[in-house]
Amino acid sequence: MENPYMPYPVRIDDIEIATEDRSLKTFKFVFLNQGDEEKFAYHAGQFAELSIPGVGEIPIGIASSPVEKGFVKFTVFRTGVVTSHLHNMKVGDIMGLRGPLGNWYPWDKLENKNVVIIGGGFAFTTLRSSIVYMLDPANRSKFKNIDVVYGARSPGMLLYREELFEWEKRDDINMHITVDGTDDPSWKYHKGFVPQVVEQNAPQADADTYAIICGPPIMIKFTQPSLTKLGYKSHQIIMSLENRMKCGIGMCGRCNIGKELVCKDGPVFTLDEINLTPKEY
Amino acid sequence: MGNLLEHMGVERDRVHFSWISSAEATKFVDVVKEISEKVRALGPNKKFVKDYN
Amino acid sequence: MDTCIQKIRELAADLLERGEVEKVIGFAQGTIPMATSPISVGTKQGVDNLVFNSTCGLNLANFASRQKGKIAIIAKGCDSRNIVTHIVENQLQRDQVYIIGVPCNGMVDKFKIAALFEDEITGFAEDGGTLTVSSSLQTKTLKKQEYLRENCLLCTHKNPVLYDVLAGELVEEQVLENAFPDVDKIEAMDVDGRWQYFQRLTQNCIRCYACRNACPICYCPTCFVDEAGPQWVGKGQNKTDVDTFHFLRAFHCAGRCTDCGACVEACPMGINVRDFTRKLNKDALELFGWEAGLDISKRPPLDAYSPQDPDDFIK
Amino acid sequence: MKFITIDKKDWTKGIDNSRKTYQLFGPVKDEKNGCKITKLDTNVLPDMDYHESVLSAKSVLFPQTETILTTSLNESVEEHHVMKRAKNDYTPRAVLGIRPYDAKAIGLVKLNFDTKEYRDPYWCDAYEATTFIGLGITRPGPFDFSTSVGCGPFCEEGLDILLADLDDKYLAKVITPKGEAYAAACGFDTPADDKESQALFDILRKEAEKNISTSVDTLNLKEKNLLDLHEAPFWDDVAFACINCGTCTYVCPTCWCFDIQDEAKLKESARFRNWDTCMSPLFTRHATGHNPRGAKVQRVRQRFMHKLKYFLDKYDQGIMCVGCGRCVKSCPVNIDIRQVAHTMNTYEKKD
Repeated sequence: MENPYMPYPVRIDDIEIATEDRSLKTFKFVFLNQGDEEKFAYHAGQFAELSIPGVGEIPIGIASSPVEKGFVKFTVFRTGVVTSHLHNMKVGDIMGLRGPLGNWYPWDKLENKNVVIIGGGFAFTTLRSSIVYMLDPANRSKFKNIDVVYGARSPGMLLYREELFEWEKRDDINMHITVDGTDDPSWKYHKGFVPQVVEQNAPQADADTYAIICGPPIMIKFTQPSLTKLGYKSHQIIMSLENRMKCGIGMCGRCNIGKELVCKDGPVFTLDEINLTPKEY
Repeated sequence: MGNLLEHMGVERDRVHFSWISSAEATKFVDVVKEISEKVRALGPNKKFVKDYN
Repeated sequence: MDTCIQKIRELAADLLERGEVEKVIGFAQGTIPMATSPISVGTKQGVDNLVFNSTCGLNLANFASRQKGKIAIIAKGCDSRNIVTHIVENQLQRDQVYIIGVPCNGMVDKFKIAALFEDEITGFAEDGGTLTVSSSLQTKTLKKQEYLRENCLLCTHKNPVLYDVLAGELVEEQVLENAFPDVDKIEAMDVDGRWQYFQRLTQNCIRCYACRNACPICYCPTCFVDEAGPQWVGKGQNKTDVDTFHFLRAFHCAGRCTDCGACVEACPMGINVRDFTRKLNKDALELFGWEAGLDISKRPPLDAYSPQDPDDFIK
Repeated sequence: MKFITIDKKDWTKGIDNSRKTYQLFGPVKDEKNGCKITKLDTNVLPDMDYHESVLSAKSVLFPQTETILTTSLNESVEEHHVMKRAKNDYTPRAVLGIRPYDAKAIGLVKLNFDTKEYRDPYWCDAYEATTFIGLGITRPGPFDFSTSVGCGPFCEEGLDILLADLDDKYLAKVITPKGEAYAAACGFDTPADDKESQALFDILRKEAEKNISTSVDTLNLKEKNLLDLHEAPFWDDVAFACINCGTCTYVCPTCWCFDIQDEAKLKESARFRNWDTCMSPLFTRHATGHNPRGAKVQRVRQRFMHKLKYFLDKYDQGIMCVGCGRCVKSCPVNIDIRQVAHTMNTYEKKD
């Protein structure tokens, strides 16, 4: 990348409301310039800066999967200035995309392993990318059992609902979908918080099983003991962190946990690695 | 507020305070006219105007 | 040793020993000449670190609120006025703070003294009204009175206005013929002259916000310059943004500033930040007969309405 | 590498010659407050005798505010909303009279801006365009502890030319090809004997180093456990006086952290970067309001841990401090990095 601050120009190709409270939208971008898509080659677990000129940039996990071609997708929660502006943009608008940034889930290490994916709320984006990647016919045989625990506040707050229910029907992936609570009598999946569902449904750890966690700090904190109970060692627990970022390339200095920079050395760390750093995330 | 702006070098006639009831249409018109004239006399403001690039 | 420091240490030790307070907030000697550092002393042994001299120019009221438990605080005249302001503005309860009052003969202006030397100052000592300042090239004996900070020269509240105990004899307050000669000087300029004056004043500002953060009345949880949604002020070095910061901060100090000089003391670039607030202080006095931080039972003028409030600015 | 002498009578003329091909930066006396290292107007000479500058020379490569991208938001023009690199000037520039510690600091900052994965084009292009002409410090000030951090009053690291002030002339050690080019542009070409000159530099260096009266302890920092230091009980005391201003970070020649901001006016927008400070709570506050370093003590700890431990462990190039003493002098509450380093250096965890 010649100028790492220079975003690729992209056009908003589609906007989908992702949750019932409309606080999350999924944006589908296509690259304006030929060749940029190839330059933007990414792995599941990486993030990018969504860049709106005159407004600002936000680091967001890539929700589309490397096996999906022709576009990239991001699911964005409306919270600050940039995300609010983005939520008001229309299909056809031009903006920038800078990346891919950070490291990714250690796909080489995960080959021939059982993978347990644990996600909560709207941090499911890079996990969706990962699941689509693993389920791709070209890749599925590389992994052994795949388990997914995904929780949200209510059924309407689950991201990628249609895909979730499709995966649920498949027999090469074990889905454990949960919501904190619901009045819906037809709800046929779990009820309860992610840590409990993990404890009751995730497979016992053996040397060949790895867990990937991505979620709000509080969920990560409470899920760790559940995994430890199931026998997961700290090098088998892989987590994706988030911190305030600006440059995304390890230069602006704010996202560090100890000497590691979440934007460049992360966002993916094993619990082993995190245990060596101050818990400043 | 007017005092400090003036103290800092912003012309007094650029800032006006007025108490006009919603029923006082003529007063409103008069005040706006007066202000417009005064500000026009001062010319365009160059202070506290952001300029970049 | 200075009897005032002796007295401060005795009082602090006694308060801590009796359990009357959990901490004593005062000044410690700095690591370099003409520097002191705010310190919180929690044990009797620690009281020997407490000092008081002509370089205690920050305002300790800034360190008084948001402390747990009851604290004692060393307060010169201006610190005490800001403690009053904190009490009036509900940042502090009167019974949370035990005030060790220190009558003050003024703080020295470090920039004025530094300007006398070609190289850096390596030694500073004071004895009553005499200062002995040295650098590697020379030593000078100075009269303290001639090197006071501007705000100290114009101070009419050297004695604490509110205290539980005094650590020294009260001093005579000066009566000024004109309390605002500095403001008058600026007021005498024409409109563009004033604009140029303030443009030059802030030209070295690096927006470190030391002035704001040293200021005891700048305690907003989120300052307007830090607010992101909406963002009121640009964050760069554009002159308009720099001036907007200073100008609006001054407004927020209207009728509250005690002219303690902490902003000037803290500024690494030597900007006389007070030039902004002084005009407001003058207006507060002339329009409302108000000086901030004198009485815990009075509401500040911009916090209260009176039919007598001047209104000639409204047409 | 070669030595030349520059008669001070020729100084002004030589400098003026170089203005044809170089933009000059240097110390300029400020009416109020020491010196600034800034761009020199064509009629201004660098104030070579200055004894202090509140701000370091870092802004020559890393301005406090710098436009990085510009964009037109006007939908009627071609390529609207497509960001372009700002047109900054990277023609040759020379900094005159930079202090050796400031030059050394630029080398440390380079570790951040020029990495194997990414190259910051704004900083690196400015770096490549710049020639650093340093002046040895014959009388180090009382806050100078540069010798104890691998620098010193005649340290050559990062310099293209090192000057020694010999009253009526400068003796110049021309260290790099960039330095040679600059000397040539000035027309400074009176050769001096290599051996004698080097001997003179060595004497001057030793004499100057003798005058350095203060130091910082770093010897044990490397072997200290990072988490032990992080969780040590002394941080509350270190941080008590801190008012959370950005002075220490802004005056520091090695502090490189920055913020990126967008602004728009009418149909034009620009993206800037500004110096940022780890002392500000905003530095790390998430959009959700969660803040990993929300408390003052966490931020003060971050600054010193970064300089004295994280940097040391990460790059193995010493600590992130060149001993200029600016932060010691400018801190409104006199938090002294020498003391903090000492505390960290001697800390033993109690079980």
